[in-house]
Amino acid sequence: MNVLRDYIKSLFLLELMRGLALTGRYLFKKKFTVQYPEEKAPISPRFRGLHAQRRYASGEERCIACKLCEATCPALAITIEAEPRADGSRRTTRYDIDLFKCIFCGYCQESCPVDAIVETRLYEYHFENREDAIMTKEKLLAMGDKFEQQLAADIAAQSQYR
Amino acid sequence: MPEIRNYTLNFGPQHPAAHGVLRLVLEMDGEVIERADPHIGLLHRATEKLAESKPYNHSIPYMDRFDYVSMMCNEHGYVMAVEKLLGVEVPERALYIRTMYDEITRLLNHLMWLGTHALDVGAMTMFLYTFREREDLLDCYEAVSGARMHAAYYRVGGVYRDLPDDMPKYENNKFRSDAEIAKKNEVRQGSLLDFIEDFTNRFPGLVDEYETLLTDNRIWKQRTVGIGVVSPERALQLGFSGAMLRGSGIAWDLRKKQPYAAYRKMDFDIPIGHNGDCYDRYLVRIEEMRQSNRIIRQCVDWLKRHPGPVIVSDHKVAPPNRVDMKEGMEGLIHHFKLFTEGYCTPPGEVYAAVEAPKGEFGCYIISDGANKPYRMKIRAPGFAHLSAMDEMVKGHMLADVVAVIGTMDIVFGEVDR
Amino acid sequence: MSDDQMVTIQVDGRELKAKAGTLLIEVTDAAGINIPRFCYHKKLSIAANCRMCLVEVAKVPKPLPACATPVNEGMQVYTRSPLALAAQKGTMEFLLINHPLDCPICDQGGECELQDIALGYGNDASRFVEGKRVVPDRDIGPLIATDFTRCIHCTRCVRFGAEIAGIRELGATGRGEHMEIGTYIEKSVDSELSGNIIDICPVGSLTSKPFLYSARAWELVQRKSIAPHDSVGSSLNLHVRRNQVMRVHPRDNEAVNECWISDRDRFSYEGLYSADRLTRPLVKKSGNWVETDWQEALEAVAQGLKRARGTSGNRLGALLSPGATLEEFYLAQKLMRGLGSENIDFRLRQSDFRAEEPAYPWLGQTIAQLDELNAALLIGSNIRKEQPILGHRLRKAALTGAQISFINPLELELNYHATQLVNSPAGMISDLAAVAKALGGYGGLIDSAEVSDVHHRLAEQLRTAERATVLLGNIAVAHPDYALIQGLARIIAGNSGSLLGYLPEAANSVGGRLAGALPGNDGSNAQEMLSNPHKGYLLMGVEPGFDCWNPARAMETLGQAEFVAALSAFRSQSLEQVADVILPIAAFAETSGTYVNAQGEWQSFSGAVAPAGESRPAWKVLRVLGNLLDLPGFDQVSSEEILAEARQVAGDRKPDNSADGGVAYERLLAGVGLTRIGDVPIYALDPLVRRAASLQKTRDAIEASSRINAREAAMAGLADGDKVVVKQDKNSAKLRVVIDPTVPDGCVRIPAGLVGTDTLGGQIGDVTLEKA
Amino acid sequence: MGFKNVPMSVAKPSVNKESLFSPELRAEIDKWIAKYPQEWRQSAVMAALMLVQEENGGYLTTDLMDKVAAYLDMAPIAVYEVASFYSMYELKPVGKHKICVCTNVSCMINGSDQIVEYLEKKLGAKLGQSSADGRYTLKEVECLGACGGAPMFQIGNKYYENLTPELIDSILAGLE
Repeated sequence: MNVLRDYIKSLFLLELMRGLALTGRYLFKKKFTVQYPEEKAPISPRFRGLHAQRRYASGEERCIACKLCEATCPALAITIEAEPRADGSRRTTRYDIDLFKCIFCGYCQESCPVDAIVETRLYEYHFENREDAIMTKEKLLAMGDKFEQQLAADIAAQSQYR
Repeated sequence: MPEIRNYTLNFGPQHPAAHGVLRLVLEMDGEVIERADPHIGLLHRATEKLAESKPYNHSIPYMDRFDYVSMMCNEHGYVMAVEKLLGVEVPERALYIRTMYDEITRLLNHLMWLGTHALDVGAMTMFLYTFREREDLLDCYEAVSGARMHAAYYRVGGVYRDLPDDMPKYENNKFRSDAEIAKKNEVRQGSLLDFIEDFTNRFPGLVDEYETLLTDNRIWKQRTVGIGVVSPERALQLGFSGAMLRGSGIAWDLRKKQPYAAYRKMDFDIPIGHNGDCYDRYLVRIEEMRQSNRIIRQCVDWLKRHPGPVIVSDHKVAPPNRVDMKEGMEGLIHHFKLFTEGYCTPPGEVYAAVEAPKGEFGCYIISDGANKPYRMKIRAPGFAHLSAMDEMVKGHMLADVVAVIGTMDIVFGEVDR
Repeated sequence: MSDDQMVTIQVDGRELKAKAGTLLIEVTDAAGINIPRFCYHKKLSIAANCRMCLVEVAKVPKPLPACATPVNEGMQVYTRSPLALAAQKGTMEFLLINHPLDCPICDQGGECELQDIALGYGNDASRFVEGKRVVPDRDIGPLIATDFTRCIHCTRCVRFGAEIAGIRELGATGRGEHMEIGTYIEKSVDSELSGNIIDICPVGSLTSKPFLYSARAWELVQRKSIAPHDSVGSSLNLHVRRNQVMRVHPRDNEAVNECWISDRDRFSYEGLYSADRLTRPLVKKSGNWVETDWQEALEAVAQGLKRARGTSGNRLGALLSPGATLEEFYLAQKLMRGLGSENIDFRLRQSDFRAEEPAYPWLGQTIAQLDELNAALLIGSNIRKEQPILGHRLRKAALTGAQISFINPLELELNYHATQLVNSPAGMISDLAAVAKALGGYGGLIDSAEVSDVHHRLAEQLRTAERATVLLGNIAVAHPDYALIQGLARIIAGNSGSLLGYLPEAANSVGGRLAGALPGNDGSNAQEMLSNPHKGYLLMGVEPGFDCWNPARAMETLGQAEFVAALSAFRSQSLEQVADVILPIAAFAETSGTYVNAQGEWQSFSGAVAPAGESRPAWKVLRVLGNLLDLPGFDQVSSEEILAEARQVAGDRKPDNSADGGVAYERLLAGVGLTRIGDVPIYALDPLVRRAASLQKTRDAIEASSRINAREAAMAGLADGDKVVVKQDKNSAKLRVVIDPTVPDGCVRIPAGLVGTDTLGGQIGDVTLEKA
Repeated sequence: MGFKNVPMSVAKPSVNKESLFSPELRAEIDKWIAKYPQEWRQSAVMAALMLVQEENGGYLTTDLMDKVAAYLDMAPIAVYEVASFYSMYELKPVGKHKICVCTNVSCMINGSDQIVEYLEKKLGAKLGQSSADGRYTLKEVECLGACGGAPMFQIGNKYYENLTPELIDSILAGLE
């Protein structure tokens, strides 16, 4: 009996038909695909995208050149040089993140005692030459200025977890 | 009569079915493989050596990059080894989170394997379906860690942050009606755990769909049944682990044999095969997905009922929270020292292993009492599996090599390290 | 040490033997058992005020501070018992309550004892919620940055000041929570050893100002080196980041510098990165300096030297800096001798070469032996500023009762009791003769000396002391009657049973002699070379305007030469005036080499960073010059090879101060009118120090001035701040008058080596002042 | 702080000691100096400061402390340390009557807080301040060793014990 059933199954391609029926059903379903770039998938506030440096509301840059991020960066992507500024405060004169080295682990953001270096939600960027892959202090601060609202909101939202 | 010589074929490393950077030198007698010689090392990054020059915590992100489709399981093996060295007691909630994410990772890995394996063998649709499910799971990754792949979420002493109470949502756009978006966001209204719970409700049905497409499919069976047969004895001798071992009928699973995290409290079964061929291993993995789903459900249930800390409160090992760091001198000093020097472990050696999706992922650390390992060695399952390549493909056709590579579930991040 | 003084104690179950009465922390330190501490320092007195080193001692109800507990027989100590740990944890919590949340902006972060011990012994969370105290910052000078809010009151700096530096300027005022470390009134902490308080401060209260905020401890790579500014040859650790020396720390060397270094050694690295640094070869083309490549520059030097040499090597002369390495000395003299010239010298600040000098002059004893002296007579030496570490050693001797006396043309600011015989340079000779006479010397000018009580007392001190020494310093070397001084010193030392010692001027004054960088038979010495124009000169590391005894004459003589080649690490106005080619050479920290210090110790070191720009180590430059001039024996490929060769030439010479002396020399310095005393200030010694910006801001970096005492000023009708024209020989300079009570009558102190005094003549000589 | 070397005297022969203080004051200080071995003449610093303070109307100036330092061959900072440590030395001008209220444990238990409060109200000056007429200065001090009579304060050289507001009124009224 079993043999006969298997024969019929086999002869009429039943298992293949079942498969085709399944795919056929999906053919008429709403598409799951996200229409990137116009449509975007949701992004978590914890997202670790391109870096930025933040400022205080007064416009003063937050970074105090403590170099914790430089020390903790597993990929040694961060280079900082610092000196006393004219007003005696400790500030960076150079803050470079080499995006070729960076592994986006988020340790810099975790280590920063003043929430200066952060990772934005931005994941769409490209370079046209190799120098562009170095995020300089100016670029980082510009990023921070651009996304400050979002960054502040994300940090506030995350404060209960960290 | 002209002399007949074996033909030597170079397979990979650029071949789409070579799973990354595998290079096989195949000696062929016509279509039949006489000898297969895998060449490895094209993805070697000296991670083990690198880890010896960094404080313990700095190596966690590199663990993701071993088997880059089962990221958190690698982290788990590493942090477990360090915890064992330090003698740290991990909070229970963290253990459940780890268990849940290990299983999510297993699903991610098996979905990836299923999609690509089927694609290699000729079934295109599977790939699209599995990657659809992966999308949801990667959202879970992103929701806790901020990264969809290289999470760096597990930490020595627990996990970095607790599970979020809300999920990010789709924004309205011109491509879909607001009603459609609202429907998509329905599952995202609650917490991450609600989102995962919804997934676990849907998932068994989806696995059924995969099975509809493959399990009885004659072409799939023709390509996998009786291919790459490994006897239970050989499987043991070759150092197989995971589905490769269980497919040959040996009931070995570290989650059962040496329970870690919260597996002791989980109710689940381990499937085993009979014939040790590619088809059996396929069946084993499909069943593993169903079992993983069971475990995730149990974890979700427990986690919903048990809030609590997710990382040890000993700030000599884990950084203090932001408020303690910004307001307390002790907190600041510990934060500072932890991120610059890290912590020192007592001298000694330690081995800790987890049942990663691909098999036993172990981490062996020798400590000389410094803040970084004196020596670190990773036991990656893929390496042992790949070593059996010659044995498994000998006598098979060239096309079967692809099936065998697929069934091995090779990822070069962990083989080359 | 007899056995019965030894006691056996148990520390954490380990049996340790120690001398009875030794402090517990010394015993555990020696055994490698770690006890946390802040206030204890092995070189300072015991304060026991930080309470961090509390340990449990059996049968004692309360924990005891290990730093103030002497060991006795059968003592049982537990450093990690619950009681001890609780005590340490409690102490740590108290120390942290008032500590500001400064780690991220504090330079000490990463190398902070407070952080380390908090991590090892403290709580991991703070219970303190009240406000923290704040202490205003004080400006204590250009070298040390302060932040006294961070202070934990260990008082190491206060004790260092009082006990080591001999400056009781820092103190702990107020009490309880209001206790503050500081100077109370706003003033700078001036000491030639002040930088050491940066090292001993366990927190970030005292940090290095030049280094401020520039690097973190974990970024720095530590490389060993030897200090290049005095004949002590202190052991240094250079801290290097990205091929740049970021700071200098002492390296413990009990036999030489203990654990201290002078500020000059610590901060001179700043000069390496001054704007003056020469990075490419310079050639003078029709009166203008043009940067060029090595090929052209080296060939220009080779051609120039060949042309100037003509047929006789004697037309060439070499003047070398006494701070050059032994290897450089060796190759330079080899080059000159290869060219047939015997005119080689590095004694640029010496004017009187009449006396025979010992072949291997040295301190006459080891540096550590200075601690144990019972009496010392220093002739023409401001040892505290010339050789700060030796000054510290003498101070140690003085504090244990040694009779130190000075015969100087200046009253020194000393930090211990000493007899100072202050007289004009000419008077110094008379004083020396008198002391010699008191000791039974005779002949020449001794016979006519008038001996007073003080001379007798000095003589007696030396004669009766068990260990006594007579030391000759830099002012003596610069004295126009140095031959006489040497002869008299030799008689004084001989007749009193004291050791005669030289305080070599620079890092390698001893090494220069061993390498043979002295004029040979019929060769001219530095003075002759700088008075009688030669056709060609080779200068190495010399700024003729600042580094010569008589800068005006040096400039004039060099200006008349046909060809002057200079090897220099820096651009220099005086060099550019006289030279034709300047080859950039590596400075301190950039080259490997060897210094021989005052106790005759050969100390080799390797380069810590690459030479700046295109500059090259001088030994390489000299070797290539040798090749270009087709001289044999210039095939060395490493400085070690040169060292081996030089060592062979030096043979197994032992330090030896004996020489045929005598006092049968004519007195050249009459000392009738005003005599100039041209000492070299501590921070004007060599080209590197002169460019160290922060050192130049200190009080010790005195400006070019003409300093006279009030009596002389009144006689000349001058007041403080007046401008005067100083005339010496045919040279003159316009300087400000400073009333300085340390200058004796008949003298005017016009320091040498400074901008403004480089137009004058010899360091010691007759001058006239005219109100401008 | 105990320093291991002998007292570091910083005698400057150029300073003429006789010009520092009046002959009477010098005689007083010399009496104290005579009580110690010659090399420990700095031990007289506390007494000297006390005398100088009295002479100066109850407080010390940096200049006076420098003079004491010079007179005793001490480093000025060593004198500052002593003067700023002990509560009986004043570094700022004070009122004619200095009321030193003990607030240490025994007195606190016996109500020194109320005493301070009462005094503050009565004099119109907080602790550490002087009353508007400059007659009184209120000062908080540590234990004066009269716990048996707590709460207490000291005015001039006299201890007043078992204080109550009424007693305070009468004490203050009794002062010149």
